[in-house]
Amino acid sequence: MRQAIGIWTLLLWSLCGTGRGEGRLNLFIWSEYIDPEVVAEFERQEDCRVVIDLYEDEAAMVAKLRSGGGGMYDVVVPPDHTVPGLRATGLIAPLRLENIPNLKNLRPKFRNPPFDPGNGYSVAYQWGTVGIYVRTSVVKAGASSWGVLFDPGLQPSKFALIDNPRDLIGAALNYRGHGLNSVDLGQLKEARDLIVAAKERCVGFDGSVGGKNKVLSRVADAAIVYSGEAARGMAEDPDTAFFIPKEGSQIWLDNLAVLAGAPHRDLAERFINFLLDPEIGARISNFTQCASPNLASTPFLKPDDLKNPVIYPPVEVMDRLEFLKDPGPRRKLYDELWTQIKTR
Amino acid sequence: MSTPAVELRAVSKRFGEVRAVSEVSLSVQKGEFFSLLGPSGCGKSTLLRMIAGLEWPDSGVVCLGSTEMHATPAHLRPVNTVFQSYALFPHMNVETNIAFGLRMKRVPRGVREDRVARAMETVRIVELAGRRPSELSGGQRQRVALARAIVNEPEVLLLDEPLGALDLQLRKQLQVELKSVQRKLGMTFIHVTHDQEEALVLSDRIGLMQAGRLVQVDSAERIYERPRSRFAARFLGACNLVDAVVRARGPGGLQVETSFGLMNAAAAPSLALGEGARCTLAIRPERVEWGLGIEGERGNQFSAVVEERSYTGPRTHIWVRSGAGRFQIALPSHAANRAALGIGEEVLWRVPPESVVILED
Amino acid sequence: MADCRTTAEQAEAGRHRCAVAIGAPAVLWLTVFFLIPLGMAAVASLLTAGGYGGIEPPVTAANYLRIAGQGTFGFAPVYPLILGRSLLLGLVTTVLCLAAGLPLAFWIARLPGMFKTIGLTLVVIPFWTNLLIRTYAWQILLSPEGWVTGVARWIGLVDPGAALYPGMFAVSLCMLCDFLPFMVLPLYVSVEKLDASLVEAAADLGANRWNVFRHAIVPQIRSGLAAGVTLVFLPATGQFVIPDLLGGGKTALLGNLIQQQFGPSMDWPFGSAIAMVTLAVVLLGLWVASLMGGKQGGAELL
Amino acid sequence: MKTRSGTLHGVSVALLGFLYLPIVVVIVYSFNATRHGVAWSGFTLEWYRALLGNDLVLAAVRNTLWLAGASTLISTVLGTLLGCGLDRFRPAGRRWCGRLLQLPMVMPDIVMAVALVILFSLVRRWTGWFQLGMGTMVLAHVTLEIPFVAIVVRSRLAGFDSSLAEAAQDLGASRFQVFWWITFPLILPGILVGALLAFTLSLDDFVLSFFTTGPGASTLPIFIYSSVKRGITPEVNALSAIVIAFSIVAIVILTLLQRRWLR
Repeated sequence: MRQAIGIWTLLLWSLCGTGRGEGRLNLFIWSEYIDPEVVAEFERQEDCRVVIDLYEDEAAMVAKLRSGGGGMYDVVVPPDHTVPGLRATGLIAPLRLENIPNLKNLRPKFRNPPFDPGNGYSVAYQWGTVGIYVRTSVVKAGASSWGVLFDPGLQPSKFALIDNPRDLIGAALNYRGHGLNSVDLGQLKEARDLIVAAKERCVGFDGSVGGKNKVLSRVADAAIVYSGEAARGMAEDPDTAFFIPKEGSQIWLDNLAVLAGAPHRDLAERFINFLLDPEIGARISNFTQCASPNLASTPFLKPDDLKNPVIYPPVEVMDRLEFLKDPGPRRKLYDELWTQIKTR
Repeated sequence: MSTPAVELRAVSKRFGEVRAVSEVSLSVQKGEFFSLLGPSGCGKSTLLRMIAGLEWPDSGVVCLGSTEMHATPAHLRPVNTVFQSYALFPHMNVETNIAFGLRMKRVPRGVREDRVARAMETVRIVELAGRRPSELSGGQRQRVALARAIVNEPEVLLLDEPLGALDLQLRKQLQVELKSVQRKLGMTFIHVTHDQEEALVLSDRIGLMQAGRLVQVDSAERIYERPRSRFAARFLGACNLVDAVVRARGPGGLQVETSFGLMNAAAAPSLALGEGARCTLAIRPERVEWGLGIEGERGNQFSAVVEERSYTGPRTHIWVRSGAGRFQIALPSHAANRAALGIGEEVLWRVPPESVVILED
Repeated sequence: MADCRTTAEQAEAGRHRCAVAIGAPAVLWLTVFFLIPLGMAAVASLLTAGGYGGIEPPVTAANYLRIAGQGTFGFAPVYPLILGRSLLLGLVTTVLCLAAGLPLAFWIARLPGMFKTIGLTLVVIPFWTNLLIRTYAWQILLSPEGWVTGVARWIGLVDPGAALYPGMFAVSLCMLCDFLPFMVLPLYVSVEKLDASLVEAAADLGANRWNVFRHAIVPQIRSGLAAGVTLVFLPATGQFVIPDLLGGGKTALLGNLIQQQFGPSMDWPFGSAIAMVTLAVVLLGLWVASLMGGKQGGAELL
Repeated sequence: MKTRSGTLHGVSVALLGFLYLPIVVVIVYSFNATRHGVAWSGFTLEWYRALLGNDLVLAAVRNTLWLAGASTLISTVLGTLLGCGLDRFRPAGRRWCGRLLQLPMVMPDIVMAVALVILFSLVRRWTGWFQLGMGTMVLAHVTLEIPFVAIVVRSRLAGFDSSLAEAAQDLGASRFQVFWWITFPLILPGILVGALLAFTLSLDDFVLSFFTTGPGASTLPIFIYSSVKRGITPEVNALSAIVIAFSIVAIVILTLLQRRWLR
């Protein structure tokens, strides 16, 4: 009997030990997406500890939240098209905007976005685009099409696909001249077959960071990456380049949100406000090499970055870009399609 | 008569369909060396284990001293056992092995050490104190096992075939020592064995078991000289079993007819055999007299032809045919040699009536 | 003497109660955290995925139909293919491990004294080092500039600049490397006990080498064979990490399919259905192994 | 005959080499100065230095050891008790328990992982228990480890001479004393081997941890996996080399200890 009591005590104790301590902020964020110095500064300022977990694609993030519940983390960084879903499933909490006065620093066009009217649940963090990152000495100069990945004639011998359902399917849809958000069975099948064919020759599926590193390490000569990764990679290795295919591509906006069961909601909102500070916001963008939605940060951004077309695409490129949308109930189509792509 | 050390009343035990022990009643006196003797599988070890508390009887009463103990678990009974395999604890040295029982009873350290030392002296293993059981010979292990049991000064010491695993010479030597230890300590020993000679050498009394039943309890001498059943007669040493029919009852015994001829037997008065009743006679080979010296005597005298002889050292066994029956005679070898009995020769033999035992079955 | 009988029974019952009492916490634990979850998965496999994941009512066999190939996009035999591929890869791995494990087990068993311990330890060391690390190491070995690729290029098996991974070859090679100790150890235990005189007698009787192996050796090492095959085949069939790191998304097995459903695709009911199919494969495998190895079959490794 | 055993020697040594190839390559490349890729560009200890300064790695080490320690403790206690009790169950119970123990040992870990995820999320919805994190990881690991411990202890117990327990009982030891003084010391090597096996299983596990991990509960395998996924390899090489070195030292010590115990 004594043993039984001991065991149950141990069990309860281990159940309780899930890190609900005060002065701790649980942050769930993309890998290489925040300057460690910024985090350290927040820790100093609030005398707290920031515990960071990372993900490589938003589908995995949403899946983890679904299995772990809304009490797992305090702050997450969902991209635009996932916000409605997270809201509908009650995983993210409404923001108390009075705690986030720095919201005013955001550029007007990033406030009140269509996927979250009135910033009820999310505020913009970084934005960027999706494109192809290539090793210039291998991929013919002037290549400007998704065909670098999908056309056997244009493919380099080693290329990586992105391990992200919406990004990859969207790229294939764009290549075929369809909209990013198509829910047409025929178009989706077309995209699937295109990807499955490309998959036979690719060197694997990687997240954006992984794809960038594969190009840098010459395991691949082309990969789909986000603009921020590309800009950082190009700084490291001048033999690499980034372009947004002429068929059109995706523009994305990552957001900060507080989980519905967040153990430290006040701290979470203070953290969001902190990140929206003009100077801090600039430091983040200078680190991630993504575009900043923060108007007040502009003076603090590196001037070179502001002029960099990889980070801030010129207007004519912007015209070819489209936001992903939450497909609502049709998202099961994407899920099944992705399963077929990954397992075929 | 004082209270017996152990008393069993109608104790039975079955394992599944097998009756291991049935309806055994027995009492063993204080200070007695008692042996349970029987072939393997006769239930003697089970009986011993029930006294130790390692098995529970299905029915019956087990008393130790004057207390009924059949419901007391083994560790609370004032008995200790020497196991056939010795069961020495391999992770303890000799000294800790011996001290184990005292430690369990929380005997104070000083007393404990004293008693362990004395026990080791008693069985003469003082120099082995620091060794592990794996470093001991069979005989040494046996002594340790004995010391480990007697150190607790149990009221009854149970020995389950304690010498079974040793070779003959060592066995003989240890038999002597065992007996002397028992005499020195004055402890009650209950000893299980299948070796009739060992039982005879050691025991004050012997309980003979067959198929779960206690068939005869008697002193060593009586159980040898006066077996009550064919089983008892045959199990303890060689014996001639002769079928007979009662012809007449006399004051000193019975006159019976056998295949050799008429024979007189000194029967116990209690034996209720009428004329014409069939019975079996048991005659020990070494009780048979023969040859020149008996010629003048009358009765129980027969002639026979020597069929076979075999020399076994101190004795020579001779098989003779007498009438329709075959008969075994054991002679001291020197006597047999003197007689120079050859196969095929005719001899005379005689059984004293007091040496003819009439069996109950 | 009724009280005696009850004493004996009480003692027996007491012993049994004690055994149950000390065994109970573990059995309870396995029930709560193993059996009940499996039961829940079985139930979930008959339900429907919600719009944003989750498990929702209508009871349906659609998940199993989907495994059979009937999905939203019409008939596509993706899943039967994966099931087949998993079994095939499990089988290939098992055969490779057997082919490599038998000589190694015999070799170690015949080493003299001290060397035997060393040989065994040498097999055990990879067995105890992290599987993930060993798997990842093959990425290095098989990459375009890796050692193995270098050797292959030198022999002329691959073109310069090409890699041996990702793909089926990389996955099988790594599976062999990762699972070989699981085959060698149980085999060694059996081979060690092998009655050498029987083998010699068989050879004396003029049996050729295959016949000696088939009729004199195999019957004696059956339990080791069964244990080794079970320990390799079953986990290999459900592997998730190795195809994930070395398959480049081209060699999905049942394990990857399950991960897919509980990960990005968020279709728990479908994932549960695949888990149930995997479970069925495992149970079937155990049953076959118990037939193969007689009474001691199954996973008597240690 | 000679050539045949020569071939066997050759094949076996080659196979051992094959087994060690990945281990060697990781250790060698942990000293490679190249940041991206596997081309050799000089010797460096930089990655080891980087590891020591990496808080995520240190936290992962702490988590891994904590998880392995806690789950080993619980599973060793429970598994040992079950291993001791199992042979005294009624036959039917023994048969079913045998199956219950066998299944988790051979079942692909991912099936167990997702089943646990379902359990945790359902129970959490009703009661709020089972927040993913260290607690749930311990639960999952214990579930995996119990059968291994129980089976090791049971096999050790099978070689245990029951007359020793009887002798102790006969000498006045109560049931508990028999366990504590006789049974326990004699099966202790088995328990330790079981515990070590449990500890290694926990260190080795990736799949169960991956599915049941929560905020700040990343372990070394999870760290290694996500780093490999991201293509950041030099630190992983160094980390792996350290883990391998630890494993090898542990096994050698264990082998030596076991030889002494068995004597």
